[in-house]
Order: sequence, then structure tokens, then C-alpha cells
Amino acid sequence: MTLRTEPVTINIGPHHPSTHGVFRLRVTFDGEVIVDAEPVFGYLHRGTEKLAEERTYVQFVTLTDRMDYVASMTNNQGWVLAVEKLAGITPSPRGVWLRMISAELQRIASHLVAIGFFLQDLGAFATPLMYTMRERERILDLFEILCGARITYSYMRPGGVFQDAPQEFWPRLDTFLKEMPHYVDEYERLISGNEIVLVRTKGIGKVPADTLINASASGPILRAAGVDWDLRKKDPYEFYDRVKFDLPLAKESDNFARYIVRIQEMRESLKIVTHCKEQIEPGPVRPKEVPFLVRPPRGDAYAHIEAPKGELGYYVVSDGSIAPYRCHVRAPSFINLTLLRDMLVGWKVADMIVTFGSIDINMGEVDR
Amino acid sequence: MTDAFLENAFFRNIYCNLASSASPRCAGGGPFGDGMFPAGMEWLAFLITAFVIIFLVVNAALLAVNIYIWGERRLVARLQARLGPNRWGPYGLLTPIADLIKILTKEDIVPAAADRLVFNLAPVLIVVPVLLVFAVIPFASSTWVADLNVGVLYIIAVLSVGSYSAVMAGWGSQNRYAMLGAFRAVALLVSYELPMVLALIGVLMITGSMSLVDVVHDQNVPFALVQPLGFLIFLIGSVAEIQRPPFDLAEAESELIGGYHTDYSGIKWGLFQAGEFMATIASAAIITTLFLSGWRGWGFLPSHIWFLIKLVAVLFAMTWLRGTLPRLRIDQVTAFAWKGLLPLAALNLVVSGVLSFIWPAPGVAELWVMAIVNLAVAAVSIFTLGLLLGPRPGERTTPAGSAVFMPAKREGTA
Amino acid sequence: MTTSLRGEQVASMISAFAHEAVAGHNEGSVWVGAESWPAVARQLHDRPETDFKYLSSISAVDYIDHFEVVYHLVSLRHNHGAVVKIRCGEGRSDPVIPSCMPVWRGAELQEREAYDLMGVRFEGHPNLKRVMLWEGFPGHPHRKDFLR
Amino acid sequence: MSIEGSAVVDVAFWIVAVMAIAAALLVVTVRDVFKAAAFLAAAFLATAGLFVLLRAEFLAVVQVLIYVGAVSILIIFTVMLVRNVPGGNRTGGPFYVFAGAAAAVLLALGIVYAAFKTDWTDLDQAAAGDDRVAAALTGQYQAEAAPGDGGIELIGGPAADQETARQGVFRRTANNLGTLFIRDYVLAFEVISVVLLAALIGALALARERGAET
Repeated sequence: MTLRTEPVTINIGPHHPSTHGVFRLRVTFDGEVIVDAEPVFGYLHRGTEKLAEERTYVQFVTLTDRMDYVASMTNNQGWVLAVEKLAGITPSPRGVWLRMISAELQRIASHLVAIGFFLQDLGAFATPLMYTMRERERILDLFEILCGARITYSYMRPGGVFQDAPQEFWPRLDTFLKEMPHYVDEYERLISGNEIVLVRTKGIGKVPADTLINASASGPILRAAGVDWDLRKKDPYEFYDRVKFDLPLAKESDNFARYIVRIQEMRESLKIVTHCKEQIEPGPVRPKEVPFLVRPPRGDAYAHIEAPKGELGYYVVSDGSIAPYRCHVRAPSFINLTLLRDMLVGWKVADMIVTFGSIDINMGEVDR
Repeated sequence: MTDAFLENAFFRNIYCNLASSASPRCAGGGPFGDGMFPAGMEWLAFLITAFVIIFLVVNAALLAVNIYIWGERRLVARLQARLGPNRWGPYGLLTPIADLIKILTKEDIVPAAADRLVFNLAPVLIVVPVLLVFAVIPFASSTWVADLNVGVLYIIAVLSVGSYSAVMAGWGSQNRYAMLGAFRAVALLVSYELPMVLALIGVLMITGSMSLVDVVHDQNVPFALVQPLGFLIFLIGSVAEIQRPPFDLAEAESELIGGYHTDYSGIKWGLFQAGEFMATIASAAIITTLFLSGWRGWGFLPSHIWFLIKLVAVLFAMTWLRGTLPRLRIDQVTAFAWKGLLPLAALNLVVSGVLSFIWPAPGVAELWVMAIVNLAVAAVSIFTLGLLLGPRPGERTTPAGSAVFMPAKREGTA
Repeated sequence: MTTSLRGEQVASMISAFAHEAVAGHNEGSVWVGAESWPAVARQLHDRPETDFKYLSSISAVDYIDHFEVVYHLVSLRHNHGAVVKIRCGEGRSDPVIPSCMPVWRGAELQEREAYDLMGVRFEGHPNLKRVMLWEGFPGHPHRKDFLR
Repeated sequence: MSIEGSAVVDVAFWIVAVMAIAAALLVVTVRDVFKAAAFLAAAFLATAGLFVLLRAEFLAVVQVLIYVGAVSILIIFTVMLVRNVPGGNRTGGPFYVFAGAAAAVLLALGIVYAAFKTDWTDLDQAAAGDDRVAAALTGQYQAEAAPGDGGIELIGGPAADQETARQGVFRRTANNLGTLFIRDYVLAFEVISVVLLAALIGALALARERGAET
């Protein structure tokens, strides 16, 4: 004789504390075990791609900020790279270095948010979140010095950045680079060895590497499965071939591996920023000859970068006017969710939240 | 019955002011004068005294909750590298009052599908059992409400009633999150009650009495040292039973939003919060009394202060746990109770039984010997159990299908 | 550096399955007919010299007189990429194209997105529903003729 | 005079008794199974109150611990697991009504018989403060407990202080019960524990899903 309980369908979200925005998941539970899960998107859909068709290439930079709003710098970067590729613009070196510095700082900030909320999803009463937010504030302070904004920077332009870093930026950056490794150590001391974190994350949300590749997953999720794929190494854009850094890999492909890959990536990003700071040379941050109204020739271009959450790609089609004819964004958060159901089915409610947190999505980017 | 009550200074002082001075039990009247009532009216004096004491204890508990909420918020804020509430009153001490006013003026929402009677009764029920616990706690050398001869059992019984509130809230809301929270609350309670009771039996074997007054009286060496295993099990069990992190599954806000009190608002929600914090204080008071030698201390401070110091220390530890640890999963929590705590409690029972067989009425020296033996047993058994039940990677309940998974066509709209 | 395969290379590789394949002028793009797309996709994925195990992106473009779907493919082993473009027939009434979900699961959400916003129907997709907008939303907003 | 004899206890008794009977009636009349289970718990609680008034604190606490804290909670838990309960699930026809009524009448007859059979006089007199009976009670308990083994030691001698002695009997219900279980009725006690063990194993066998490893 078997005792059967009736499956229950619950809407997790769109107003749920752990859905990182307005994400909705229709989950069917048998008791506490997930039988089926279906993600539902679109609560934050703003038609960004359509809006691009009515803006100039530079104006659209401000809209890319609003996609992944915890990693605006990398959104800017992907877009200006696509425009540069489309229009054949050669950026000025100093601008490129500044873009790399800000992109790597942004990666650290994004991973800090990811780790903080991941632990929050695990049920830690906001303590790790507060710790990571404390350091994120310092990065935001740096960005504020750099461009005057704290969330939506719009710092980058085709050809470079819109203004040089002020003098006070460099000593502040030095202090940050000196202190941040100790803070990362502190997170590791607080989190990485915590027995409860280990039993809650190890072995959970496992997906084999070939499934991940087949499902177009990218970023830390892919690298946590041991796939050696980072566009900064494999398809170096900007000056990433001139800096030295390692590629943190894990092979377990579980929630803990994703967490630990993010932690290690923060250390590598610090290295990259240090290298950039050493190699940066004086000069204009944006070539004078690049017009403000970029008018690329007819054609299309696809530029992709390694954003904190994965491969961020912009496919731009130009009809020769001052506005893109069509712009499509390959959003890493969105495509990483393809495997969500595979990761969830068979696990419990609590695992669902943790696995979802380990993917690290941003609804601004998923829904665009 | 009256005589038993009169051992209690708290009771006697009020009673003898009211009852007739001719009464043989209060020869010489109370400290503030003679009895007010003529002879034969002692029952009225008894009633009034009882009500006064209940009034005092209930209000003291509520005030303590307010102070504790403030303290926990400040402490957690310090653990999290921030400041915490500091705007209302000195050091933000009036913040709980401001919160209370805010909660009282909020709209009281009852979901349309809710079972109104059950829904409205649930928040009341969370406070009642916790208040009842304070009835048997000796707060000082001669201050308690009632010296019940089955005090320890009474505490366990009353605390077990507390889960009704979660169940009724979950059922009354007719909300699936709330229902899941209620399930978890019951699972937690059923799992942790058994090891807790078994852990207490070790204490009872030494004292030979279930009265908390006697337990404190016999506690020449704090039982936390004499019964280290029992102390740990009871501490973990009470944290689980009052559903604080890392066992706050029933209201796990990142999973179940608010668990069983998802649908509550206004003062009903406030009652749930107050009830939970009050339960924390009650648990800390129980642990202080049973394992940390209650009000006993050295002479330079009054016994009330000693009790308070120990209480605050236990509360500090509980808050620290809350500020540090993530939440466990439901199967891990129950497995920890059944596979971890229950065998430890049974072992503790056997060891304590043997020791009390050797020393039926232990003196101070014998208690210290017991402490050493038990500490060694605790260290070895916890280490062994840790090896046996160490962290394991999670297991999927059902196979998730083939490697390349094609989602089935589903009905319904997005 | 991810090298782009030249369009002619790709075209010659798949010519056995898609005679109509035409090499594009930039980024090694190649145009493939919609009918031969499933076979081509399977070949690109399986053949060791192409080894396009990773589908990077699917973009749908409205060219007024026809719709085009652009696939960006990457081989993680050889570190090369290719762009496959598919015209969804002539006219704009009902653009249809076979789904490549049996080959790349990563197409699941991207095809749904293209269907939702551009109205390109992917035949064979097991769960082709709107993803950003709600069911019953009139029209497909990324089309050029979508009126606000 | 002592508090036991006063009107306070009478009033308390009536409140608790009415609560117990009302809750018990609601258990069988209310349509909602969840509420019926909750009222069952309330009836158990009121019974515990009656035990308190009878000076049997140990029984009262055990009643709360086992019946309210464990049995009823599990009943409610089961009710919640079974869906579609609020609609109510009425009796299955006249057969069940008659069978239930017959069982109730039989049970009531048994209780009434037991009540009349019991000799209440000594308890009544003890409650009223009759020293002779109290002394008899004290002596009886002392005879049952072999003196000197530390099991039961009453406060004072048989005739030293009757009031204290009577209170001693009541104060030590737990000890007396324990002695009775372990000494006089040890066989019944052990048989019951074997039955409980069998029930436990049976429950495990039922709950274990066939084919599932966990």
C-alpha cells in the first residue's frame, strides 16, 4: 500500500521575496518535492529592443543600463563594442583600459550581489548580504567618482568613454584593490566552510556539462561544470589578451560550485583591474574623429562579451541611418533559465529557491 | 493549596496585605500593613492576589518582549556591520513602541477564502501557552507564580500546545504557503519534542523532583556542566521548537514568504511576532532555570540580577545563531532530530541513569565527578556521531528524466 | 580568439544537404533555405569539423518584405563560429521556420521570444507560447508595422 | 478554611465541565473535519482542567502533553494532508448513525456503572478534610511503598500532621503513579509497551512507500 498526497500547484512570484524581481514560477509540488516547474516571464518587459530602433546609437547606451541593472557597465560595454564593430571604429587605448577597469569592477559588484542574495535565499538572516553590500557600496562610490552615477552609469561611448577618470579616482581604487582580497577572505571564512551552507548546496541543482552546453548556458554556471569557456580568454575583446588572469573552474556543477566560481572570479577580476591600472597610458579617452552621431554602413554585426552573468551579445543591423534598424540582445540571464526545470524537478521547495539563486538572474535583463 | 503558595514571597506579600491578620498563615500581617478583609474572606484575597500576579507577569513579559526586540535588532545590526534602530528614544529604545503604534493602525485584512474563526483565533493561541510557561519559572530565590510539582512536564506540555497556532493559522488562511508552513511547524515540533523530553530526564534523575524550584535548589553545579549533552540537545531543541534560525522553516521568508502568517496583517501579525519573541524569552528562561542554575549566583548581586544576567546570555547566544547561520532544509532538520539528537539523548539517559544509580543523592563533589564523566561522554559521542552523519551531498527524490529534456506541452496560459 | 568560419567554407561543408546555401559577405555568414534547416543544423552540430555544439544566439529581423532569423553558432572545441541566416519565405503573412530545438535545447526560450515579439512561428517547438507578453496580446511588437 | 472548599473551585469546575461537554458535542456536530479535530483538542484541554481541579496535576499535564500536544496534532496533521476537507463529509448513512448511537449508549452505561460501583466516600471525606480518612489514605500509601527505599517518603508520619500528609499524597502523584506502574502493574505496563512497539512498526510499514528507497 502506498500513501499518496495530492500534488499542489503554487505560483512562486511574481511578488515573492526570493524571485529577484518580478519572476514567476508555476511549481507543482508533491508535498515538498517539486514535480513540475514552469517559468513565466514578462512582468518587466519594456520593449528595450524596439526602443533602440528609435534612438541613436549613443542614446541607446542609456537604455542598456536598464537591462541588467546590477551590472550596467558591462551592458554598456557590450553595446559600444557592437557599435564599434558595426561602424568600424577603433577605440582609443585609454578609453579601452578605463572600460576594462569599470567592467571588471562591475563584475565584482555583480558577483557580490549574487553571493549576498544567494546566501539570503539560503536563509541566512541578511548577514552575508549586508557584508557583500558593504563592499558593493565602495565599488559604487568608485563609479560615482568615475561618472557621477551609482546605478545607471551610461559611462561608455563608441570609441571609448565619455570622460577621463578624475585624479581622486586612482588612490581610491588603490585602497580598494588592497583591501578587497581581505573582504573576499572574510566571505570565505563566513560562508565557504559553513556546514549548513555545504549541506544545503553541495550536490544540489546538478546539471551535466554537455546539457549545459546544449542549452546555451553561459557564464559561471558553465564554468562551474568544468567547461573552459570564458569569452575574455577565448575571444578576447578590448585588451583582455594583454592582461594575465586565471579562469576559475569547478567540476561539480552544483550550487556550491557556482558560488565558489563566483568567489574566485572576484579575485581574478581584482587581478585584471591591477593589470589594467599598471598598463593604462595617458591620452584621449575617446578619439576626436568619432562623431557623436555614429552612422554605420549598411550591414549587421554581433558582438558578445563575458558579462558577470554569462555571454551578453548584441546583434545589430544597420540601414545606414543614425539609429539601428534592429537590435537584438542575447541576454545571459534569460537563456540560462532554459535549464531551470531540469535543475528543479525532484528537489524540495528550499532547494528550488537556492538553485534559482545560484543561477543569478536579473529580471531587468530577462524581460528587457 | 494556599500554604504551598505562601512559600512564595511574591504571593505572600500581596496576600497578607489583603487577608485578615487573624489568619494563621500571615501572622503579623504583610509588609505594608494589616489585612484589609475580615476573617473568612481569604478566598477573595486569594483571588485578587492571583489576578494581580497574573497581571504583573503578563505585562512584565510584554515589556520584556519589547526590550528584547530592540536588543535583538541592535545586536543583529552590529553583527551585520550596520547601526540598527537608533532614532526613537535613547539608543532607539522606543522603536518597538513606534512599531506597535504602526502595527495597531494598520488595516486588518482577512482573506476572502479564510476560515474566519480559525484565522482570528490563531494569533491569540500563540501568546497564551508562552505566557503560561512564565507561571512556573522561579525568577529569584523566592519569587515565582506557582511551584508546580510537575513543573518540568508542565513546561513541555504547554510548549507543545504552541504549534496549534501555526496549524490553525495555516489552515485558516487557506493559503498554500501558509499550509506548507503549518506542515513544517508540526513536523518540527513532533521531531524535536522527543529528544527534548529525553534530555530533561537526565536532569530529573539528579534532582528527583519535577518542580522547577527544587531543580534550582538542587543545582549546586550548573546542570549545563553536569548534563552537557542534555544541555546541548535541549538548547538545539528549543531553538527548533520556537522556530528561530537555523530552524525557521515554518516561516522561511525566502521560501514561504511568511509561512503560516503570510496572510496576516496589522495587530494579528504583531501578535505572531510578539508570540515568537516571547517564546524565545520563555525558552531562554527555561534553559536558565534548568541548566544554568537559575537565580543562583554569588552573594554580591541579588538573585533577580543573576537570573537576568543568565537569561540575557542565553538570548545573546540565540540571537548570535540567528545572525550567523543559514536555514536548513526540512528533511535535514528532521533527520538531525531523529538520527542525531535522539540517539544522543538516549545515550545521555543511559549514562545519567548509571551515574544516578551510583550516587542517588549527589553532593557537590559527586556532581563535579558526574560533570567530568558526562563531558567526556558528550565529546566522544558528538565526535562519533559527526563522523557517522557528516555532511553528504543532496539526493534528488525522483529522477529528472533524460539528459536532453524536452518539455511536455502544457495546458493553460502563461 | 574565436575565428569566424568563412561563409564559403560553411556553405561547402553543408552543400550536400542544402544546395541553395549562399555565402554572405561578412562574418562568415551563410544563407540557408528554411526547408533544409533541420538537416543542416543536425550536421553542423554533429560533424567533427564543424562541431557547433553551442548555439549562441537567435535573432529575428523584420526586413519589411521578408523575415530573417539569424543563428550565431560557436564550436567550443575548435573555437570557431559561424552565422547562419534563414529567410522565412516571401511576404510577411505567416513566417514559418523549422525549430532547431531537437538539436540545441538552448533554442527553447529564444525561439519562444522570437515567436512572441516577431511572430516567427517555429514548427516543431514543443511549447511555442508567448514568453514576454500575455496570451491574447494583439500583434508582435518588434515587427516594423506594429502600431503603438 | 482552605481554598479547596470554597466557591472558587465550584465555579471553576462548572466552567471547565461546561467547556468540556460543549467541546465534545461540537466535535460530533460540526461539519468541518478540521474544526472537529480542533474541538477534540479543546475537549482534551478541558479534561485536563478537570484533572487539575481533582488535584491530579500529573495526570493533567500528561493529558495535555499526550492528547493535546501529540495525538490531536497528528489528527489535525492527517486532516490537513487529506484535501477537500472544508466541504465536509457527512455520515455515510443510517447504519453509521445507529452503530454510533449504540456504541455511545454502551460506553455511557459502562461509565455510569463504574461511577456507581466506586466507593467515593473516602475521597469525599479526604477532600472535606476528614483527618481519619486522610490518615487512612496516608497509611495505605505508606503500606504500598516499602519504607526506606527512597521511593515514597511522605512528609511527616502517619498521624503527625494530617493536613501535610494529605497534601503529601496529592503532591507526589507522579511518584505514586510511577511506583504503581513499575511495581504493582508492571506486567500490564510492559504488555502495553509491546503493543505500542507493534503499532509503531506497523505504522512504519504502512508509511513506507513500496519501491522507494528513502
